[in-house]
Amino acid sequence: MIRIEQLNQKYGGTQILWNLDLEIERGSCTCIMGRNGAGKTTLLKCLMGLLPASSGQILFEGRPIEGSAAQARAKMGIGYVPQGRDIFPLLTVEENLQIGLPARRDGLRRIPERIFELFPVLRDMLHRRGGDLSGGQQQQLAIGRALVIDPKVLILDEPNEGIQPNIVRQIGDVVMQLNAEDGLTVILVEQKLGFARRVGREFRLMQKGSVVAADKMANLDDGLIRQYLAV
Amino acid sequence: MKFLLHSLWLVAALLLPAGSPLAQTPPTAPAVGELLQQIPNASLKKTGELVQQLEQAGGAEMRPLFEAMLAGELYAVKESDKLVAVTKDRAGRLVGREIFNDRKLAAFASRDLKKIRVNNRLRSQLRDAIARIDLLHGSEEQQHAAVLSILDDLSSQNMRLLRSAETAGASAQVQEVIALADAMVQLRDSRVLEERLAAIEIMSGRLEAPVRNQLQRLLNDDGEQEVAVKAAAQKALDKIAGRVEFYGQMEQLFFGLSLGSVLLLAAIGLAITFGVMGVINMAHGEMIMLGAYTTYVIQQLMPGAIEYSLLLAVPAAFLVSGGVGVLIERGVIRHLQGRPLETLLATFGLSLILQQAVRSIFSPLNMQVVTPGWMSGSLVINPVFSLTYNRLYILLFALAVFAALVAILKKSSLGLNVRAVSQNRDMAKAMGVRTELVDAMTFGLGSGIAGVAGVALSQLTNVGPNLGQSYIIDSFMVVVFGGVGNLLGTLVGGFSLGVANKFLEPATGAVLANIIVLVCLILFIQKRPKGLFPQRGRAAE
Amino acid sequence: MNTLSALRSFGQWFAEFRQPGRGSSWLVGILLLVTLTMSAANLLLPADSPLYVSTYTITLMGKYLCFAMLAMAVDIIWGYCGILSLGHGAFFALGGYGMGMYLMRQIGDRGVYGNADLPDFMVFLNWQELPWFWFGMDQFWFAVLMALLVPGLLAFGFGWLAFRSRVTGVYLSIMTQALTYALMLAFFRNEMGFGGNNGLTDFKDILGFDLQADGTRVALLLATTLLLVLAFLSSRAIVQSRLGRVIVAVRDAEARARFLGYRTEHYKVWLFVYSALIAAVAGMLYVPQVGIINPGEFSPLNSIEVVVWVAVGGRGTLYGAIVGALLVNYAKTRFTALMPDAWLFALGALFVIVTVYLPRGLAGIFERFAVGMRREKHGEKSWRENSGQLSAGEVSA
Amino acid sequence: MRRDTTWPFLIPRRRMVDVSKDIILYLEDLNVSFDGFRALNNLNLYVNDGELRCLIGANGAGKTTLMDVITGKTRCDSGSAWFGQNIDLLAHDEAEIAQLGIGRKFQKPTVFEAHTVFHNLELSLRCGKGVWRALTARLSGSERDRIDEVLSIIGLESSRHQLAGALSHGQKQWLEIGMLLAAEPRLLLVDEPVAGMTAEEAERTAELLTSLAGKHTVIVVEHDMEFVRSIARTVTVLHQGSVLAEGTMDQVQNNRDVVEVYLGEGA
Amino acid sequence: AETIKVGVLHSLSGTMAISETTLKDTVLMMVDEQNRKGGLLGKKLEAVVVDPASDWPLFAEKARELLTKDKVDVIFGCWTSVSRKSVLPVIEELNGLMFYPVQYEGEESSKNVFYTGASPNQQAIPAVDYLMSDLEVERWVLAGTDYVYPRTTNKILEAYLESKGVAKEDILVNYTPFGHSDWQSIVSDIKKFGSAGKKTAVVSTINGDANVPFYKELANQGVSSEDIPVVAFSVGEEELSGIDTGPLVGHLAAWNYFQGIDSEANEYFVQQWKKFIGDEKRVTNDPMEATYIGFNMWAKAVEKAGTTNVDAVEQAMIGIEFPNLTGGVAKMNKNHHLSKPVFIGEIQDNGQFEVVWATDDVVAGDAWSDFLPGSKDLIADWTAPIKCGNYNTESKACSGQAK
Ligand SMILES: Nc1ncnc2c1ncn2[C@@H]1O[C@H](COP(=O)(O)OP(=O)(O)OP(=O)(O)O)[C@@H](O)[C@H]1O
Ligand SMILES: Nc1ncnc2c1ncn2[C@@H]1O[C@H](COP(=O)(O)OP(=O)(O)OP(=O)(O)O)[C@@H](O)[C@H]1O
Ligand SMILES: NC(N)=O
Ligand SMILES: [Mg+2]
Ligand SMILES: [Mg+2]
Repeated sequence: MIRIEQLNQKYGGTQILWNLDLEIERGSCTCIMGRNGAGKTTLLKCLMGLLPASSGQILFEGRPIEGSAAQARAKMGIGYVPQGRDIFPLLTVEENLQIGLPARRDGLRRIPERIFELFPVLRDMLHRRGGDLSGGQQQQLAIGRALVIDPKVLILDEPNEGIQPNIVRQIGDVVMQLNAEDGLTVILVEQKLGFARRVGREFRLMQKGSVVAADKMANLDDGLIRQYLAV
Repeated sequence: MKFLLHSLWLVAALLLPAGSPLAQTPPTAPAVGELLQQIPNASLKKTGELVQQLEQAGGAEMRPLFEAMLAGELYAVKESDKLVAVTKDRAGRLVGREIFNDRKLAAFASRDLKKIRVNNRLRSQLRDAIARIDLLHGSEEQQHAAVLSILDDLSSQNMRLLRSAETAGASAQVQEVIALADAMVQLRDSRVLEERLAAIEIMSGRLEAPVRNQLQRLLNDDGEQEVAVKAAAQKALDKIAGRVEFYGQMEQLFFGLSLGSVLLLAAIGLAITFGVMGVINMAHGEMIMLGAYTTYVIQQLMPGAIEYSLLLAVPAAFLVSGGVGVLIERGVIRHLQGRPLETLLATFGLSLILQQAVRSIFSPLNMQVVTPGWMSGSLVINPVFSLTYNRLYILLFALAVFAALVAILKKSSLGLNVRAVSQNRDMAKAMGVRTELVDAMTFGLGSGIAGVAGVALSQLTNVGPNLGQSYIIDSFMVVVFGGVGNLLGTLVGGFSLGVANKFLEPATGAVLANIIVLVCLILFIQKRPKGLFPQRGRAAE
Repeated sequence: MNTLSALRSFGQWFAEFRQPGRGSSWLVGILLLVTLTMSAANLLLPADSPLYVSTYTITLMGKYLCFAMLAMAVDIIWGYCGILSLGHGAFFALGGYGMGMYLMRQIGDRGVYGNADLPDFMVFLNWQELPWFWFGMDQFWFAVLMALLVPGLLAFGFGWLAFRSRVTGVYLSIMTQALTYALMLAFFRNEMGFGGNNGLTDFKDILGFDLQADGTRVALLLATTLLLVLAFLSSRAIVQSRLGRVIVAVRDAEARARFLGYRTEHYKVWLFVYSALIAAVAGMLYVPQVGIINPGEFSPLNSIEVVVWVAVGGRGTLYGAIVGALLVNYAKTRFTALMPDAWLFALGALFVIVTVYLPRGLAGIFERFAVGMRREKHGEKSWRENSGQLSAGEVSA
Repeated sequence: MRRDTTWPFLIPRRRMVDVSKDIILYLEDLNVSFDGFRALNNLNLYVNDGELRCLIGANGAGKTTLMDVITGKTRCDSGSAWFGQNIDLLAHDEAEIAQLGIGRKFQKPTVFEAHTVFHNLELSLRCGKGVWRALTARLSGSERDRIDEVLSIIGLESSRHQLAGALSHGQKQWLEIGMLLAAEPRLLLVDEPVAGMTAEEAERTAELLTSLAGKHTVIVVEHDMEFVRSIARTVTVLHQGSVLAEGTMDQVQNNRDVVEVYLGEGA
Repeated sequence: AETIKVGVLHSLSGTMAISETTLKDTVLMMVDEQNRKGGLLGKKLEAVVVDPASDWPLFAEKARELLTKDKVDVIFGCWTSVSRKSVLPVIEELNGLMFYPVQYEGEESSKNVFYTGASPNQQAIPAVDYLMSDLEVERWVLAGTDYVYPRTTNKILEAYLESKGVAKEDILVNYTPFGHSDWQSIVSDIKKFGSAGKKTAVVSTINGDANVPFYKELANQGVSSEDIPVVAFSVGEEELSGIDTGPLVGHLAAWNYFQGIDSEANEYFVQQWKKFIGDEKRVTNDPMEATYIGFNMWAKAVEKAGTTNVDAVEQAMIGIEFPNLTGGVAKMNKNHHLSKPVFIGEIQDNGQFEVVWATDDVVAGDAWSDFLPGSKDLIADWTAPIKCGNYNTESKACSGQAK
């Protein structure tokens, strides 16, 4: 589904990603982990096209996409839930959801019911400003918003940061459901081991801008954790 | 020499075939021809006397002559000293027509014609003469106007005219004014107390200036002994003053709204480029200027259709300014993504360039934009209260533009996309929004609307290279006062600044009013640091 | 990995080097050198010597330096504290008027009407006596005091109101613009007693020295240079002190600074007053050199132009502001003579090109030059772009 | 309009908070509403001196708002807030409250992006915050040591000269905690400190906060239950702007209401 | 020098460009013409054009530049009084020579400046005389832009009107800022003021840009020239070219020149101008004639003096005569002001003026008004033995000249 080869990225002079390789299979649910500053967010932004890579290749369904703009990638079917949620604060919940409609490939111009089935709370909040929602509601909105464009791949960057436990659970359930039932490919950045273990089926470990380990989630052992996640 | 010409003309007139216009519609008295003959070579003073004699000799039939003279269309053919009315046609040719029967004549060359000079004094004389003619022969409206103008001069001769008009069967409206004139004469001439009091009763509350002036004179007149008359006059005058005061307030309100509509028009485009997009657009004024110049160009291109030129100018100005706006966005602003303060610098540079470009292309002089007939003059509600059409239309136009803009931003996906992009560009991209297109369209829209404002302003003020500069500061003030990013704020802001200014002006003068409004604005912002309609919620912090 | 750590340590060194204002002492040297040489060349060389510097050039230089000082004043609050003042011309002009009033009183009975008590413009508009606010202005010390006190108090009052109510961003900018606009309209009024549109002019001498004399002009230039250098040094001291860091902190995260215990409004007010005073001093030096002060100096467009100088030079670096002011004004002088019909095209294009291609102004090139480390430069740029996003929110919010 | 117009140099230096009754924070009947929405609803809360108190509650329960009220950011509609026996928090503004010794870490990490990590800490040091003081201030040796110490605690020694704007999200979290430490406040309000940290880092943060308790009073808001469990002595649960439950972790965890609105089944 | 340099100091950008650019072109045309005639003293003339950009301090700087860097022999320049005041000290310091071609408030006479525009007694006073005698005006609105020219002119007019027995309440004075564009209230006030039963006129010293909206508002509120005529001192053919003059027919202006005045010289001048500027529609106006006269007088004076030396030319200038474009002869007086005829014209719908009144003879420009208390005793005389610009006939001394 997604294949990243020899990706390098720099913020001006400082190189963040170093010859990074990554492969994501169709229908998988991959959890990317690594310490603070390892470059996870940077990787996802490169994937989404929000940051230019300085070299390397990104293949989406076999086609190179590193030249295309973020909006084009959205239309190809990459949905993005950024770290910190990035809700449009002054738009209503409904408007936040509507934004993505034109990017749908099937031409649907109404917010799909499915979203409200997954997140009933959004229906109640339809006419409130996104910025006024609480953190947990915003997170649900962010996921819902990404789903509006009917993505083939869903990218989630630390979706549980600052979210109350029962909603964390709920989000986990939704992600698993999407992955299992709708066959959505999921890429998830997560720090909390518990959640990662529960939701993810594969893992990739990052350190200093490179992927240093990749395997099934079941094989994530204490050794790896100590080596790459402990401080 | 003169005598010779004179006799020649006489001979010619006698010899003229029956088809000759003068022979066909001969002015009633033979003297008329002779008088007409003298006009081309008369001094201004002499012309005045001639006009007087013509009126007496020719009566109502002289109206076309007087009209042509008043309109400055009266010429003499140099060779023959024959009088003709000449106007320019669409192509700029001089076309003549016979004065008394409107028959078309061949086109003239300007060197063959001599203009009959008219001055101010002559013009008022002509106007009076026409009024007298109209009183008897004119339409109802003309009669009404004529009677009103006679109120100024209630000579016995004029009163006789009124009498005959009355007997000739004037409409009720005209009758009423004639009755007023009668009352004024009564008050002036009568010795009978009751009659005079009755006259004052009729005059009481009337808004016509001569009525007021007569009452005022009466009060100031030490020779007037009748206490009751003076008291009644005072009462009548007070009543008039009350009504005048009321209409004065109405007028001020209209002035204020009208000024507000100008501010609104000037600011509304900025409310988008600056308010929504966050570009400190110093070239906004120049977008207005481009709109005004577009109006000028349109009028140049279609000199025959001045009446419709504005209707065409509105979309044209939108396209021109909007197009330039899109170019600016694509060429410059786009490179300044995320550096909003720097847009100030670039757009300032652009405004200099645009100003100088206009100077180079059109010359530094003001261009003449013609006001179409339907926008000239005013809607007279009563003698002390009238609304000028241009201001009225501009007020309506401003509201229409505002409504259209709100509709676009609320109903189309552009509005939603613009707001999304301005709140979080990256996230909008990630949602598939074509941010570049949205930016260009939005800037184009804001600029285009500025251009449309330019069309309206061309009807009020100079169309010159400095047009834009005079509005840029006010525009920013209005947008900020209303609350950045809030269109309704711009509307309310514009109108309240306009009205405040106009209500202060009578007391303080234009300059001080402006200063006071500015100081109040500064103090107001201390109370509401985010303008009239601030963005609310925690997101705005 | 080795190169990485080398880069890192270089970055550390660079970050410390890049402390605002540091490493720009060269500017002081050049300024002093140039003006001293020019002065000597004007006074000591004969007029026909090829190296002779004309009084015209001296006066021009003096004017540029006044503008440079004004630009620096704007940069201190805009570049360092993020307060974009679109009305700093007001303080400049008030300082100028203070000096102008003094110079006006020095004319004494040498005016056209020979009235020792009243300036000419008052005589022909039938003023009977000197308005109260003109009293004492014939004393140099008092005039200077007033020329500092009035703009200082205005800045204090305005800043106190605005910063206390937390007026920020464009709201503040437009209010400063309203302030200078209101002052412009007020000073245009002849009733104000400042000569209306004509302003104050036809000065004869200052402190007893003939304003037309070369010596006086050179002295004025030197005084301007000296004060500019002083203002530069003191401003640099400020921005390099902890105060300077608090100010930058206020610019970037005012709420954070407040929760650390800083009364940010006090910092802003004092900085605003300081900046206004520098602007006033610039105005005071400007008037005797150009020979006129009129309400046009209050025009908002003038103030915007100052901001443009700063942006061209590179905001957030004191020397950038100075260089920007000198360059733009020199360009203006040259262009208006070389291509009087088309100079606005050139100047406008200059502004556009600088913004698009030199995001950090001339100082940006200079830094690239001086540091020679393109990578580091970019490193910072990317961060700046991010912070730009922040302020974009601030503008549109 | 602000009620006081006193210049900082006129304010008596650092008034000591009186905690003779062992309670450092009294919050009584607090009400805050935004456009008719009640964010805090008759809230009562007492915090003992030297305590480490955990504050949990659903998203939108009003935790951050509560901190806003304590630190002077948000004015409450009614109620009272006292710092110790003698200081009425409602009569002070943000800067004064900070100077009184209440430090705060924001939910969204906020640092001075144009400054280096080092200078961020320098600006946070506990010292005079007046304009004049700032102008004349020179870093003393002990202050420098203090900064170094904090740097090593937060693990950013190697980034000391990096601009804070270029730090990653998690690094900014640490830096902000470091800024709190440097300020040595009496009362620390810590809003979601471990969001975006690895379990390992969270553990370190827990250790750090526990070690601070005693000398300082700490109020922590966090959604990470594991983390809360590891540090908590007393836990207060907020719900819809008022206190829903208070007690030890165990008590709270077994409270039906809390489970229903917050923890969820099986947590 | 191989050429004689002529400095041109008129704003080509900024607010005044609208008026001043024309004068720059006029000077260039005159220079061309003179060169075609063989130049002066056997040398070609060379124009040095700079742009002071409507920025008053810049005027002073540019004047200094022209005199010291370009070493020009004469400057033609300035429009607004403030720009003239700004360059005056420079011109005097460097002993330059300047010709100022615009009507102004008077109260000045410098050794280094020749004033070829009208002073108030050559424009304002005759206009008021005309209104009073011919139109029997009894009530007066003095409307002006708030700056020194209107202020002074109106002061003079007030004194003059009062001396003619006009009551104070029959005079309404109103000032507006530069570029004022919202005239609704003021026109409405004028209407009210004029409806008191006495013939009312507006004497307008409204400056340039503010006129278009002013006249538009007058027309729209139905104030016609027969009801309340407006006589303007700053509205010429060029200003009218930017206005739709249809509704303005009959309003008045007072000048020393109108394009429409028939004379051979004028016809030639107008044709020459249209050809030079390449636009058949361009018009001429009074300040252009003043430039024309000034330029030709200077040329004559240079030939008379045989040098371009400022002192020599200055002395040679006095008494020089040159034909007006309107017929008759203009003469440079001892006070550096001209003697010129005064015309009152009525606006026509083609944007031209029709002369309705003219002085019988030329009027000598007065540097110091007789109607201002401060200056009624002052005269200017640049010939020996007085040789000063402000000689007090009472105290027999030149005030302010104690250098
Ligand atoms: N705008 C920027 N400019 C320069 N450097 C940056 C920028 N953004 C991030 N970095 C650096 O890039 C590195 C990787 O950051 P990134 O945000 O990708 O980390 P992360 O793995 O997502 O960390 P976290 O778990 O804390 O979110 C960090 O060291 C950070 O300092
Ligand atoms: N400035 C504001 N304007 C409008 N509503 C606000 C504002 N600040 C807070 N709220 C509302 O008040 C409620 C409480 O918000 P608060 O931030 O205190 O919650 P919280 O308990 O900190 O939640 P979280 O755990 O998600 O951070 C929320 O519903 C929020 O929408
Ligand atoms: N001199 C003038 N008209 O300013
Ligand atoms: Mg991250
Ligand atoms: Mg919170």
